[in-house]
Parts: sequence; structure tokens; C-alpha cells
Amino acid sequence: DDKAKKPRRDVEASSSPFMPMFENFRDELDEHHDRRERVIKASRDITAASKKIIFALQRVRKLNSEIPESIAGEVLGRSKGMKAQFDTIAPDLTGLNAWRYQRQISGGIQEYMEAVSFEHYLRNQRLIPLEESSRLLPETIPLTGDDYVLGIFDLVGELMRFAITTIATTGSLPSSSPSETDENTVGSRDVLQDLRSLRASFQALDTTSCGGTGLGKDVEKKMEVMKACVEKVETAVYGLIVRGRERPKGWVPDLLDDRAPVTVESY
Amino acid sequence: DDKAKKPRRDVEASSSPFMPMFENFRDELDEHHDRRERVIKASRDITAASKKIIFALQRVRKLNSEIPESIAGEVLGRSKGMKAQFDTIAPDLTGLNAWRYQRQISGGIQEYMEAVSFEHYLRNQRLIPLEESSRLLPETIPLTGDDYVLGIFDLVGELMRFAITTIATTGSLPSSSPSETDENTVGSRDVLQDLRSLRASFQALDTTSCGGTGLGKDVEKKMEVMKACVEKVETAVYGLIVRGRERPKGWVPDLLDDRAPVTVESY
Amino acid sequence: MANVSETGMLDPRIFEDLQRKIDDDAETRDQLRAILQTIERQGRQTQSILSRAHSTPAAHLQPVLAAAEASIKEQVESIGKLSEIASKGPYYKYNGLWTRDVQNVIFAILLCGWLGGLAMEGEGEGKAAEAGKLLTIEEVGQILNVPVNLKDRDAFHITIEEYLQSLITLIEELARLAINSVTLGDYQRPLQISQFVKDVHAGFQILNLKNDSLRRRSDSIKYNVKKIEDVVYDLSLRNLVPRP
Amino acid sequence: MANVSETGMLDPRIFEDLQRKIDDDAETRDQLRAILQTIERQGRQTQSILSRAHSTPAAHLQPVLAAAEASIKEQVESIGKLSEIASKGPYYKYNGLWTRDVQNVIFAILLCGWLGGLAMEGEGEGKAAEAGKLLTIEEVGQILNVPVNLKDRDAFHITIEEYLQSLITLIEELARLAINSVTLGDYQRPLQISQFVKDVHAGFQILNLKNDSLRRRSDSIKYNVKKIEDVVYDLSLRNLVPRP
Amino acid sequence: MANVSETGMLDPRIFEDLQRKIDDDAETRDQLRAILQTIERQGRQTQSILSRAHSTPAAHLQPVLAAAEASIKEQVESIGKLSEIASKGPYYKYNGLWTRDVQNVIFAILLCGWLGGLAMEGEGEGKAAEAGKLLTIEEVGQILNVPVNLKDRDAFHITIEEYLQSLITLIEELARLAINSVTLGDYQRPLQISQFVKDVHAGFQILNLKNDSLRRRSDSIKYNVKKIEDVVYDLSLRNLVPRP
Amino acid sequence: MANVSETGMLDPRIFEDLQRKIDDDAETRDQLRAILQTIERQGRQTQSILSRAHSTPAAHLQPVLAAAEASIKEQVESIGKLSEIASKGPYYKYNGLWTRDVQNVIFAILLCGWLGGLAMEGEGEGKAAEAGKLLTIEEVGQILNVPVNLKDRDAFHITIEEYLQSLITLIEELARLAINSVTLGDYQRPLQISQFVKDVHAGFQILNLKNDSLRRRSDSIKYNVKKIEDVVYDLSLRNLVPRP
Amino acid sequence: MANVSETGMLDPRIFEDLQRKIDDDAETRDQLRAILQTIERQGRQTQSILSRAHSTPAAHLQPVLAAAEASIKEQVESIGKLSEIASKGPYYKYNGLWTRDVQNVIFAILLCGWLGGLAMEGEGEGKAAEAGKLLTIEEVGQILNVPVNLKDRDAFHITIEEYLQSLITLIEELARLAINSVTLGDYQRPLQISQFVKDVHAGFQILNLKNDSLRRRSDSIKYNVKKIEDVVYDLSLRNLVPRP
Amino acid sequence: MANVSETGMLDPRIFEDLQRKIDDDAETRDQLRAILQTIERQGRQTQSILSRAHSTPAAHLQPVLAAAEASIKEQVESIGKLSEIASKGPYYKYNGLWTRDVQNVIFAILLCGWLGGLAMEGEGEGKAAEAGKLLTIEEVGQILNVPVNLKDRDAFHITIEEYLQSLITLIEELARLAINSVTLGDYQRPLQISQFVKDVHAGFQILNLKNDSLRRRSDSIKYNVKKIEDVVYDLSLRNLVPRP
Ligand SMILES: [Mn+2]
Ligand SMILES: [Mn+2]
Repeated sequence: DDKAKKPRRDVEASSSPFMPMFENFRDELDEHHDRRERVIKASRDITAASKKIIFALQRVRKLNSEIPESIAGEVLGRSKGMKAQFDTIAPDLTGLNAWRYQRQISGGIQEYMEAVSFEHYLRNQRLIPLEESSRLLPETIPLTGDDYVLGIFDLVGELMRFAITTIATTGSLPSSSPSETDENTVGSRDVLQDLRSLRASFQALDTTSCGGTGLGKDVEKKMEVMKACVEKVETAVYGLIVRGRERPKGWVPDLLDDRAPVTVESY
Repeated sequence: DDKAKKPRRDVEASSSPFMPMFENFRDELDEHHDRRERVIKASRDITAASKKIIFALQRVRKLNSEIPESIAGEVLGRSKGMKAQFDTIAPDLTGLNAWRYQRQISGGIQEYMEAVSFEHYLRNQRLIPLEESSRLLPETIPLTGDDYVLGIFDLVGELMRFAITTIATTGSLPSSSPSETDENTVGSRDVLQDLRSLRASFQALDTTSCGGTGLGKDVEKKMEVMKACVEKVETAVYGLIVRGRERPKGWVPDLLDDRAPVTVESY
Repeated sequence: MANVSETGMLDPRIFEDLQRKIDDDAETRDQLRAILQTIERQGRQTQSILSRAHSTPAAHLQPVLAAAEASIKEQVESIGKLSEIASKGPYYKYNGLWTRDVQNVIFAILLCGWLGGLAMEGEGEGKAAEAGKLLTIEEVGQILNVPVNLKDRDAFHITIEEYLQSLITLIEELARLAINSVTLGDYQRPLQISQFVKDVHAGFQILNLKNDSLRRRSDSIKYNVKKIEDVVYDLSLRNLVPRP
Repeated sequence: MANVSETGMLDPRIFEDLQRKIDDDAETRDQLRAILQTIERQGRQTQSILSRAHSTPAAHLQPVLAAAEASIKEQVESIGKLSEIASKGPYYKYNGLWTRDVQNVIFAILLCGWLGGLAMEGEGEGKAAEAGKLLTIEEVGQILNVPVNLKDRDAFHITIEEYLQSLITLIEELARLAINSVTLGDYQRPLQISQFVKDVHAGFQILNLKNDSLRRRSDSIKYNVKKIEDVVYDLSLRNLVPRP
Repeated sequence: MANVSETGMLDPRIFEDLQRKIDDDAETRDQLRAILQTIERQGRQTQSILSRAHSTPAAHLQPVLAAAEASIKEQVESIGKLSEIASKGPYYKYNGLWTRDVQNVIFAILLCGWLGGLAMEGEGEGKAAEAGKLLTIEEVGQILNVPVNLKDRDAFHITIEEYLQSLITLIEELARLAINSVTLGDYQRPLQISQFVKDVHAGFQILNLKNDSLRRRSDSIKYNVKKIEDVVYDLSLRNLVPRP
Repeated sequence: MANVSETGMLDPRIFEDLQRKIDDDAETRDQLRAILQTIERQGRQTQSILSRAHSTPAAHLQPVLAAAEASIKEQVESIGKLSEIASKGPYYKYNGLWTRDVQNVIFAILLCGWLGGLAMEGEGEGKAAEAGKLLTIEEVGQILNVPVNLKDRDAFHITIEEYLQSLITLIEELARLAINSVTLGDYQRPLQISQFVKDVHAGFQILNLKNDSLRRRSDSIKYNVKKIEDVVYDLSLRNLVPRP
Repeated sequence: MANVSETGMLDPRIFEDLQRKIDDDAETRDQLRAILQTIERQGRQTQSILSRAHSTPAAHLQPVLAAAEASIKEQVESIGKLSEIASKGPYYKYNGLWTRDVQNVIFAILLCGWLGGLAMEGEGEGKAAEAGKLLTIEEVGQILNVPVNLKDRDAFHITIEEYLQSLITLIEELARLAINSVTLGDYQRPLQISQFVKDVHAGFQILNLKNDSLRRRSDSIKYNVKKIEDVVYDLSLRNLVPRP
Repeated sequence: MANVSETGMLDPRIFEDLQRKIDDDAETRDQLRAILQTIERQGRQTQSILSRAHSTPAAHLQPVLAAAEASIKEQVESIGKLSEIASKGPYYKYNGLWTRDVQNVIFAILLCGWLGGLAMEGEGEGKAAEAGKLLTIEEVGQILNVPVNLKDRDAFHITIEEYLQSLITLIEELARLAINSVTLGDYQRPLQISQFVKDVHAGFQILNLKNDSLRRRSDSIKYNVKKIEDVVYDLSLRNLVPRP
């Protein structure tokens, strides 16, 4: 259909000496637009798949251990689909074009970062570094610092949801050593401590030089949201403590064992 | 339906000692809201009718003479309908309530002013004064200065449309003495002169003290639109002049008689 | 104005009249702003006194109420002056300028009355009134010495909307008071507040409010009802109050 | 019309038709607004009745439910009229006008059903239904006498989105009911609510919601889950209910 | 899905249905965008052909019209596909997506018809139609093979608003054509255009338009009337056309 | 400049002068931006240190305070440089560029002082100051080594507005600290915070603020007062603190 | 102040000072607003007089210029008062309040000077000045009796930006005047305006403006240059002016 | 960063690396901004020279073209420096910073070339080139000494979009030149411009533009085509040019 139309040239047009040049431009621009459309569509699909992975992972209740099989299965399935998406657009994001469609792919990559870092955290209770995340993408697709940071910002929101939901359904804050009963084990960390580490790191990051581009544009709003998320968890933990400290006379609750040991951060 | 519900009182409510008071409040507020609704609806209808009158009047081509019968008939019909609308809400806009629903009726009255002043101008080539316009409303409904001015602001737009359309369809600027051929008759005025009078008057009006209420809110934007309207007519008249000055060799156009004598303003 | 040709289309008096109207209007606004500044300052003083109720046990409230009554009295005088200036123009023309300050005064009166101050004449003035009472709009009008809910003539008065807005503010304040009462060891007042607020809520529920500011704020009532229910729940759970 | 040359190539009916269409549209909107005002008023009445559930022990709920059912019946009639007017135009053209009011009606039905009212036909009408039940969207449609989740023709119906919005409102209301049940001395209902809300929450969790109003509101569910869990925890701690 | 209690009261199909509905909607939009891209591309082609009318004397217009008719034919086919996809959902739900492209097609048809192309059946197809003719909305619908101004059922169609928008675009194009006709030495066509545009203008003047996009654009008509009148005046002044 | 007609009426120096002024202005702004970038980075460092207070029991706070004091000392030096550059132009011309950063520094000083750091000379430097203290604007100026509330000359200084903005930020931080203190098992600090914040609130209450940013933010104080009262309520209810 | 806990850590003078500062500021603003209202009213008067230039042939302009000069003289006096009040505070703190009114005065002076009024001393006062002249910023300052482009001290003055803003307004006015001159039968003035505006444009073209309001408005210059070129084109085409 | 325990959740190097990236990026931007400021200043100079073409008869254009060529040469050098700095990062990362300035340079080259300047090598350098010529993107690249439309490697170059944007600016400038040519008595150049612009317009018509800035600006082409047609009409009507 498209090919058939190209050779046709109407009367006036054919009298214009510039038509060959413009036909060349048209082909170039069409290629560009097609690439752009493909990238936008892939970005949208990757965003949707990432969100679905995050939704699935929000059903996890245990930290620092393997993801339950049913959830892991769903995550794996969607990850494969996403990988295919990335592979199909990898040629469109090569060399010169790696940055050309940055604004189009950025949303998808950020959401992907959010999903990847969430899964990594649930498994290892650690923040995935940029290099490691970058290795999960096809080689030609670069992971920019901006996209990494913006994805991690949103990770805080997911960790908040994870923490609050876990408190709501199990009555305790997720932490690294739920089996140990000693409240002050060195090295045992809970989500709140991790959130506070993230908060401190974000606040120390100087983005004033970024201006209105990428990070600079969004960081102020994201910072406020991030702080509010951490404070929501702080308030939830406060609720746990205040409740747990009340002892009806002469009653020693064995329920206490199920509760998270809320340790004092050591730094 | 409404009456039937009032006596009913539910268990919790009936135990509340404040119920009679609240029932009284309810009735009061219902009355208020009903009135408000009626006024809003009337204002909307009046706005629509005024717009229709203005549309009809835009078919007039001659200034300072009776409106052609067909148009006058339509205008009269709609005016009667509008009068009936005003009469039905007049009791709602009486005494204390005259200002109470000002914001609701304001839009309708402004559009009404626009229509009334446009008709008055076409008939007499004069700006209708506030008192005269106010006499056209039911006695109890006040015509505020704000509404009068804002209506007249919009009149400028209609005069511009009238002028440009007349130039486009008759080739001459509407003026007070189209039959006289003498270009410099004292007392003969054209629409552009009248628009400039209006512009000068508007610009001399000091509304800085009005703040964000009524006039103050809209005046700046309306002023810009008004100035642009006058300048559009100036440009159209310029076009007439520039065209009219060109004379193909040896040809005396009798078409000239149809052209407006564009006189120099005397002040 | 001399430069508009007198034989022209435009009678110059049209614009002169308009200018006069605009100037008169500006002057009235200036006078209103001056008195409102005073009322706002006095209002802040009254609030400051009444806020002591949150840290004062009910038994020792009398001096706070006495100070609040004195402060409210000053405001009543200022409202009298406002009423005088306001009657120069149609009531609803300038109403937007003072309605917030008037709502603050009404709120102060309602709170003071609820706490047991401002005993009305029939009840034996001077003697402390019973706490937990809602002053009606008529009583508020009597205290402020202005008419209420006026319909037949155009004069300064208090509208039903203003009374209701202040009532919503009262509910917000009582929710805070319920919390602080428990801190003060008073477990009865939250119950009293709970009943009071539920009664008021039931009243609001049968009002047909349009999408205006009253409606928006009335959503806050439900939030405060829940908050007070939470306090009663906490007390019931610990058997600190009798079962209902 | 007189000045359009009658022999011209322009059919004057083109413009007459357009005018008629524009006018028809305005009239339909006016009719919709009128019936919606009635529905909103009736909705307020139903809410007011149902809110008594917070202060009525489960054993004495029957009269409240009966009153609520009667009030809902009136709304069903109004919805019938709405449906009639709405079918004058395409469903999605005017949908935005009524969706909020329809959500309110659905919420009232869901709450009434949950409390044990509105027994469906199969269950032996007249007899009180079992409490703690979620009416399905089909049952809601049956009660309202309108189709639900329509896909094959363009007529008035209830959408899934509307049903879910109402379900979120139900959860908010049940969180409040859990608190007030304890105050009433009923320690079983919080457990029942807890189970119910957890089930609904689990359902919502598998939805892939877009960034729309449904998603924004669905975020509130987890807070209500947590609040209800806190109640259950408080009761467990005091041995007022069996350990979970 | 596993964690929704299987004995729960919640029918999981509710959520599955919703998900399906959201996905269907996204897919329909994607299909619409794809066909609209084709229509837009074809539209550009048609415009490009028709723009030759500005530099082609009326006597040599036949090949241009033939090429335009062929190009329009392709668009008609695409509109057929659009209509098919569009009928999957309510007309007004997606109407905003395609209305601009549809207006472009209608404009191309109106211009081609005005220039003497697209002879309708009754007139002896194949033979060149008379120039200066306005195709009615029914004739446009016939050419496009879709219903027009539908009121009794919800299907793809052409609205009166869309027809009028295209008519305004036609007037703008004819104003340009009047100028270029003079450059081509054709002094009759400006007169023909002048009469045509005056007739359409008279028609628009009796419409009571609301403050919508149609009204805003209709204001441009008078400027085009004026521009065309200036051309006629210029020609009259030089005795190049008979006095009107 | 050569191409401006030399016989023209236009003096070319007009544009040369303007260019010079624009360039000077741009340079000053560049210098200010450079030093402000440093101050902001140092500010982040200080905040980062001070935020450890939320997870450190009061008894172990000394190292945190020592680190914060060292970090603040660096900022004081940078403020000195800022003051130098700023005095190149009128104070209020560029004030908008730095006011936010200066407010951040003041907030850090106020928080550090409240926690017991930054002991002033009279109190025996080196020794840990008493916690719960509000540094006055004069003390802040002394620490920063700049004048405060300057009225008689145009030089770099700290305005009262800036001090109060930082004070509001301090209150927000203390509300968070009250929550986290309970988590750390410290039930006394919330009481101390509650009394402190109430005192500051009482001060703000008597100010007649205009409708500016200070007024808007001062509304947040009341919100934080309530939040802290809720904490004290929770502790009182559970007998974790002595009755007042 | 009595109700701030007297043993509290809060120095009450902080709030007393702030109150005083806020009150002083409010008073200065009130004084500025009063004088600015006068200046604005006078400005309207001057504009109203100068607008007669559009309908007055150049030969009869003398009375208009005389009236304008008288009106400008009144404004000069008011600017004197403004300067006095303004020097109570830092120049840039309140500059935003008056800059628009000052720009209006400068524009009136520039237009009056361009039309041949406001002959400067050196040229023989009283005698009509040559038309088409641009007053320099120094001359404007001399007429207004205030310093210009002050850099070394903080006092009331006219900035270069204000002068250029007014110059852009002058160009907009001259574009309108070019149109109206033709209507008055004066074909020479458009040529004079064309040359003048081109010279000013050339000056602006070499300025390196930052992205501020001056840059945004300077885009309008190019638009007005084109508009005036169109007028010259119309006149040249019809042999109404000699070839350049 | 040292204070994050290494056994913690966060490897401190993660954020240190991020900070380094951000700082590097800021430095590159600063370097780019510095050279772009120079380019902008030079661009203004070139425009200023080229704008003399509007008042210079074609026969006397040679000195203007020579001056423009010299000025463009300076810009070419600056573009070389820009290219060097730009290659520190991916091309499209910073492209937004310079694209506007680069478009200005390209426009200057296109205009200069159209006027007969910048004779390419093949044509006998030094000799004046024929006027009315469109330099291709390759020729522009050759003059600027940078690659064009690069696809296989990531380096500084000129994109097709930039070339087309500059071409649209050229058309706007030529529309203005057509008007001013008539004023200068040159009736041939408008015809030459008309043909040229129509040819370019035909080219643009076959492009499939998305809703981006190129599309928005390409709408202006149609407006300029009409404006030039009006000029040709004016000349044809007066027999000032031969019939086409
Ligand atoms: Mn997320
Ligand atoms: Mn109008």
C-alpha cells in the first residue's frame, strides 16, 4: 500500500525541482516516525507489564527469601514477555538513536527499574546498583542515571505499600531476620531502616544543576512524595509500638513473638 | 412528594434535639436553592435569546433608520419571550434578593445589554444610557453599572462585525447619512468615529479600584479585545481608502457614490 | 472628559456617572477593610484565650470563659461598627469581604457557649451555664446584637450559611477537644462530644446542599465524627466508660 | 429565512436541522438534571436511615433495614425515569452527568444487603437474609431493574466501574462499623468484617488499574484493611475474641 | 487469583470482566489510530492534487478532477473500514479521534464537487458536472457511503457539525481561488465565487450558534466574503467584468 | 552598530549601555548561583546528619550533634561569601535567589540547637546545651555571623520572615520526631515537644499576617499541633506517661 | 502576649518586632497604592488626549500636543511624590508595584515627543519640535526629573528595561498610526514611521537579551515592522508615494 | 556517605556514582552554554546584515552578501567548537540545547544562498552565484563543515528536521521580501519568489508530519503562500507582470 503510492507524482509536484529531495526526506522522516511509534508502543507495554509484576510482588509477605512459587511464576512469565519487547526495539535504540528516543522509552524504563529493584529488594533486601540493573537490559539500550534514580524514587512508594500491607495483614514490620527473636541482633534490618537509608541518600543527592531536564524536572515533587511515604511507615511502626507496649494487668502475651522486633538503627 | 417527606423523621434524628431547627434550615435552604436555580435557568435563556436577537440584527445594513420589517419582527418576538422570562424571575430578584443572585443573573443581563444597545445604535446611531436601558427591565431588577459596561464592551465586537460585514457586502462603511454625497457634511458620522469615541471613553474609565470583583475581573481582557476590534475596522477603512484612491487612467468611477465618505473626525 | 465631542454619539455624563459610582464603591471598601482589620485582630485574641480550654480541666474552666466573654464583648462592639458601614450598600454586594471574619466571631461564641460560657438571660446571667449546649442562630444574633436570616429588608445580618460554617468549625474543634480531654484524664467529655456531634451530623445529613463551599466543608464533619468514634472506641475497649 | 434566495443551491433545511439538533440536546440535559436532583435527595434520605446501623445492635437492626428498603424502592423508581430519559441519546454522551448519583444508589444497596436486607428471590423473600453478604452486580441490576455491564447494545445500564466505586465506599463504611461495633459491645462483627474486607481487598489486588479515579480510590482500601486489623488485634490482645 | 478465598463471596469474574473491558477499549483505540493514519496520508494526497486547481485554467481542469476523484475513491474505502471498527463502540465515545480527518475528507469532496467533479448519478455520471455546485450533506453521505445526521440509532455517520466545518474550509479555499483566477486571467470565476459565498454566508447568518468551535470559525467567513468582494471591486473598477 | 543608520534619530549608546547592564547583571547572578550551589550541597550534608536524630536515642545524640555542628560551620563560611557577593547589588533585587537556601541553614541551626547542640557562649561552650531550647533570631545571626532584621541600611542580613519560615519547618520536623521518639521507646520527648510547639503556636496566633506565604504555611502549625496531641493522647490512654 | 507561657523558651520580642515590621510594610504599600492610583488616572487622561493623533491631520496637531504636555506635567509632579515615598524602602523591594505605571508615563512622553511635542531646552522651548524624533532615556529622565539607569546607589530611578518596554509600546502605536495616517490622506507619515521603526528594530536586533519579558515582547517588533512594510507596499503599488 | 554501614541495604558507591554522573553532565552543559552564547551573538550579527536585503535593490546586493558571508564564516568556526564539545556525550542527549541556534545558522546560510551568495565550489567560487537557488542539506553541511543526516554513527551533525525548520523560516522571510521588492520597484522578484515557494510547498505537502513542532510551523507555509499570491494578484491586475 505504502510502496505503491510512492512512485506517483502529480502534475504540479512533478514540476517542482525539489521533489526528489523531499521524497528522500519523506522516507527518512517516515522511518523516524515508525521507529518512534514502535518505541512508544513498547514503552507502554513495558510499563504495563512492569506494573503487573509489581502488583504480583505486592502479594509477597516475607523479606530476604525466595519469592513464593506462584508469584515467581507470574513474574517470570511477564519478564519474558518484557524481554521480548526490549529485544524487538533494541535495533531502534542503537548507536545514534540510543538517546534519540530517550523521552519515549524513558517512562517504560523507569517503571521497569521500579519492578526490577522491587524484586531484587524482596529477594536480597538490598538496593540493586545501576550497573547490575543495566545488565538486565539488552546491551544496546543504555540505562541512564536519571531513569535509574526516578525508578528508585518510585520504589520507595512500593516499599511503603509493602510495609503497610504486611503490617496490616501479619501485624509486623517486614525485616531481615523474622525467625530470630532477639530484638537487637546486629545486622538485622527492617524495611523502615532501609527506607530511611534511601531517604538519606536521596536527600544528599544534589540535582540543582539538572535544570528543567530529566531529573531536575521531577525531582522536587518526587522528593516530597518519597518523604511522605517514609513518614507513613514511621507512623505505622509507631502504631505497632504504642499498641504493643500496653499490657493488660497480669497478662503476658505470647502473640509478641509474631511481632517484628523494631530495633534501633545503629548508625 | 416533597411535602410528604417532611413530617417523616427517623429514629436517630428524632432523638436529636436540634431536628426542628435543622428542618427549618432545610426549608430555608431549599427555597434559596430553588430560587437560585430559577435565576440561573432564566439567565441562560435570556442569554440565548439575546444572542439570537444580535444575530438577527447583524443582517441589518443601514444605519440610523428603522430596522427592516422581517428582522424587526423576529427581534420583537424574541424580546417578548425575554420579557416574560424577566417577569417570572422578577419576584426572585426583589429587595434583599436583588443582589443576592447577582452572579447568577449577571451573564444574562450583560448579553441583554449587548442586544438592547446594538438595536438602539442601529436605530439611532447613539449609545443607549444606563437609565434608559434600566427602564427596559422590570422595575425590581436593578441594572448594575458593571453589567452595563461589560455589555457595552461586547457591543464593540458586534459593531466591528457589523462594520466589516457591511464593507464586505456593500463596499462602504456604515454612516449616518448614506444618501448625502457631500463627503464632509458636518454632523455626518460613521461607525469608525463612533467606535473611537467608545474606545476613548473606555480607556478613560478607571477601574483599578474594582479589584477582583465584577468589572475588575474581566476588564483587562475585554479592553484588549475592544482595542483590537476598533483596529480591525481602522484597517478595513484603510483598505477602502487605499483602493479608492487608485484611478485607472481616464476613467471616472461612478461607483464612488456607493462608497462611504470617510470624514476626518472633528475633535 | 471634555474631549468627547458634545454633539457626538456619546453623552459624556454617561461615563461621568459611571466614574462616580466606581469611586463611591472604592471608598466603602476602604472603610470596610479598616474595621475588618480590627475585628481580625480581636478575633485572634479570642481564639488565643479559648485555645487554653485544651489544656485546662473542665473544673477549672471558669477564668478562661470569663476572659473569653470579655474578649467577645469587644468584638460585638466592632461588629456594630461594621454593621453601620455595611448598611451603606446592598448587603450581598460586599458580603464576601467580611463573611470569613463574621464566621470566626460566631465560632468563638459557639465554642464559648458550648464550654458553658455566655449564659443567656433566661438562664440566670452571671451563673455558669451548663456545658454541651448549642447556641441557636437567634441566640448568636442576640449576643452579637444583629438580626439573623433576614428576608424582608436589606440590612446587615447573619446568614444561615455563616452559622452553619461556624458550626462545622466547632465540630473540628470539639474533635480536638475529645483527644485532649482523654489526655487530661477526663473520659466523660468525649462521650458528651460524641453525642453532640452525632446529633449535629444527623441534622446536616438532611440538608440538600449544592456543590458549594458549605458542601465541601460538610465532608469534614464525617471525618471528625469518625475520629471521635475512634476515641470512644479506645475508651470502651479499656472499660474506661460505661457501655452505651 | 426570508433572505436566503429560495431558488439558491442551498437547501435551507440543512441549517434548520442543525438548529433543532442543538436545541434537542439542551433539552435532554435539562430533563436529566431534573430527575437527578430527585435521586440525590432520595439518596440522602437512604444514607440517613442506613447510618443508624452504627448505633444499633445487630439484633435490633430489622426496622432500620425495613426503612432502608422502602427508601431504596423509591430510588429504584427514579432510576427507572432516569433510564427512560437517558435512552434518548447515546449512553456515553451523557453518562458523566449521572454516574456519581448512580454510585450512591449502588452503595446504599450494597450496604443494605450486607447488613442483611434486600433478600433476593431465591432466598425466600420477606425473610431476613443472612448478614455479611456481597450483592453481585447482577443482583444489584435486578434490584434496580436495569441491565448491567452491557456490551451488545447502547442502552442505559450499570457499568463495572460504577459497581467497584460503590464497593470501595462500602469498605470505608464497614471500617467505621467495625469500630462502632466494639463500642456497642459486639466483638463478633469486626471479625466478620475483617474476613469480608480481606476477601474484597484480595480481589482488587489482581486488577491492573490505569491511573484513573478508580485506582486513586482503591489505594484507600489498604488503610481500611489496616484499621480493621487493628481492631481485631486489640480484641485478641484482650482475649475478647478467639485467637486468629 | 489463588489468594482470593475460593469460598469467598466475591465472584472473581467481576474483576476478570473489568480487565477484559479495559483491554478491549485499548485495542479499539489502537485499531482506530492505525486506519486514521492511512486516511490522513490519503487526505494529504488528495489535497495535493486539488491544490493544482489554483494554477490550472478552468478549461484544463478535467485531468485534475479525474485524479482527485480517484484519490477520493481510495479514501471512501478507508472510511468504510473506519466505520466498521468504529461501530464496535458507542459513536460518541471515540468520535473525537476521527472527526478532524472526516472533516478533511468532506472538504475534499465539497471542493471537488464545486469544481465540477463527482457528478452525481442523476446528472449522468461520467460527464463533467456543472461547476459552482454545493453538494448537500446527503450527497456527501452517498459518496462516502455512510449515513448522515443519524438520530434514531447509534452508528457511524456524518454529523451536521462536521459538514458545516468543512463548508467553512471550502469558503476559505474559494477566497484563495478567486485571487489566483485573476492571476490566471479568468475574470468570470471570481463573480461565480462571489455569488456562491454570499449565498452560503446568508445561510450561516440564520444559524443560532452556541459559543463553540463552529461559531469561532464561522466568524472567518465575513473576512473571506470581504476579500472576494475586494477582487470583484478591483475588476469592476477596471471594467474587466460587467457592473454588478 | 554600523548598520544603524548613522543619520538616524536613534542614539546608538542607548543599546550599548543596555547591553553592558544586562551583562553585569548576568555576571552577578552567575556568581550567586555558584556559591548557592555550594551552600545547597552543604545544606544537604547537614540535613543528612541531623536526620539521624530520628533513629538515635537522646542519650546517644552527642556524636550526631558534633557532626552537625561541624557541617554547619562550613555553611557559615559559605554564607560569608554569599554576603560578600550579594552586597554588589541592592539586597532585595536578588533576595529571591537565596532566601530558600538561607531558610534551610536557619532551620538546621534551630534544629541542632533544639536537640542540645550549638551551645551559646554564655552557657559554657563545649558543654552540651540543654535540649528543647529555641535559639532567638539574634543568636542565629551570631552563629551565622550576619546582621539580622536590618532596617537602616541596605546590606545582606536575615529577615524576620526567613526566621519564622524556618521555625515553621522546625515544628514540622518535631512532629515527626515525636512519632519516632515513641518508636525509640522515649515517652518523655513527645511531652516536651508538645509543650514547645504549643508555646510557639501561641506566639504565631497573635500575629496579624497578611495573605502571604507566611500565612499559608502558618496554617500547617495547627495541623502539626494536632498531630502531636494525638501522640500524647495515645501515650496517656495507655498510661505510658504520667497524667499532666 | 500574656498567654504565651511566661517561663517559655520563646522571646516574645521576636513577635513584637515582626508585627511592627509587617505593619510598616503594609503602610508603605498603602501609600504607594494611593499615589499610583492617581498616576494611573492621570495616565489614562494623557492617553486619551494622545489618541486623538489618530484622527487629527499632522497640520492640526498643535492643540493636541499642548493638551498632552499639560497632562504629562501633572504626571511628572505625581512621579515626584512617588519617588519620595519609594525611597523609604529598598528600590527593588517595591519596584514591581509601580513599574507598569512608570512604563506608561515613559510611553506617553516618547509618543508626545515623536509627534513633535515636548521640545527640549536646547531646541528652543515653546517652539514646536520636529516630528519623528526619539527622546533618549536621559531626556526622558530630565522631563520626569528623576535619575536614570542608576547603578551606584539605591534610589528611585528609571531603568533601561523600563525605557525599552515603553519603546516597544511606541512601535505598536506607530504601526496603528501608519494605518490611520493613510485614512487621513497623509501618505508621507507611513514612510517616516517605516524608517524610524526599522532603525529601532536594527538596534534591538544586536542586543543579547536573556529569556525575560523584554525578549518576549521584542518579538512583537518584527510583527509591527512587517505590518508597516505592508502599508508602504500598498502605497507604492498604487503610485501614491515616490519610489525610494 | 561513609555513615551508611556497609552491611546495610545500600552500597554507598551507588549514590556516589550517581552524583558524579550528574556533576559531569552539568559541566558539559555549562561548556555548551558558553559556546552557544557566542553563536547566538554572532547569529544576531548575521541577521542584522542580511536584513539589509529588504531595502537594497537586487543590483546593489553584492556588498551585503560579502559582509554576510564573512559573518557566516565566523559562525562556522564556532559551530566547529560546538561540535567538539558536543561529541563528549551522545548527540541526542544535548541536542535540545543547540538546535535553535543551529537552525538560525542554517537559515542564514539558506537566505544568503538564495540571494546569490555563498557560491559553491563547482560553480566557480568568488563569482556571484545565481539568485533564487535552494542550497541542499548536503551543501549546507559542506559550508558548515559538519556531516548531515547521520545514521550510522553517533556524532555531531545536522538533522533533516533542522534543515526543514530553517526552510520554513526562509519562506517567511521571502514573503516579506516579496512585499518589499514591490516597494523597491522590482516586479520580477515576487514572481521568482512565488514559483520558488510553491515548489517548496509542494515538497512539504508530501511529508507525513506528526503533531510536532515541524507540523505546527509548516502550517505557516500556507499562510505565506497566500500572501505571496496576493502580491502576484496585485501585479497581474495592474499588468505589471506578464500573464503566466
Ligand atoms: Mn509504583
Ligand atoms: Mn457578542
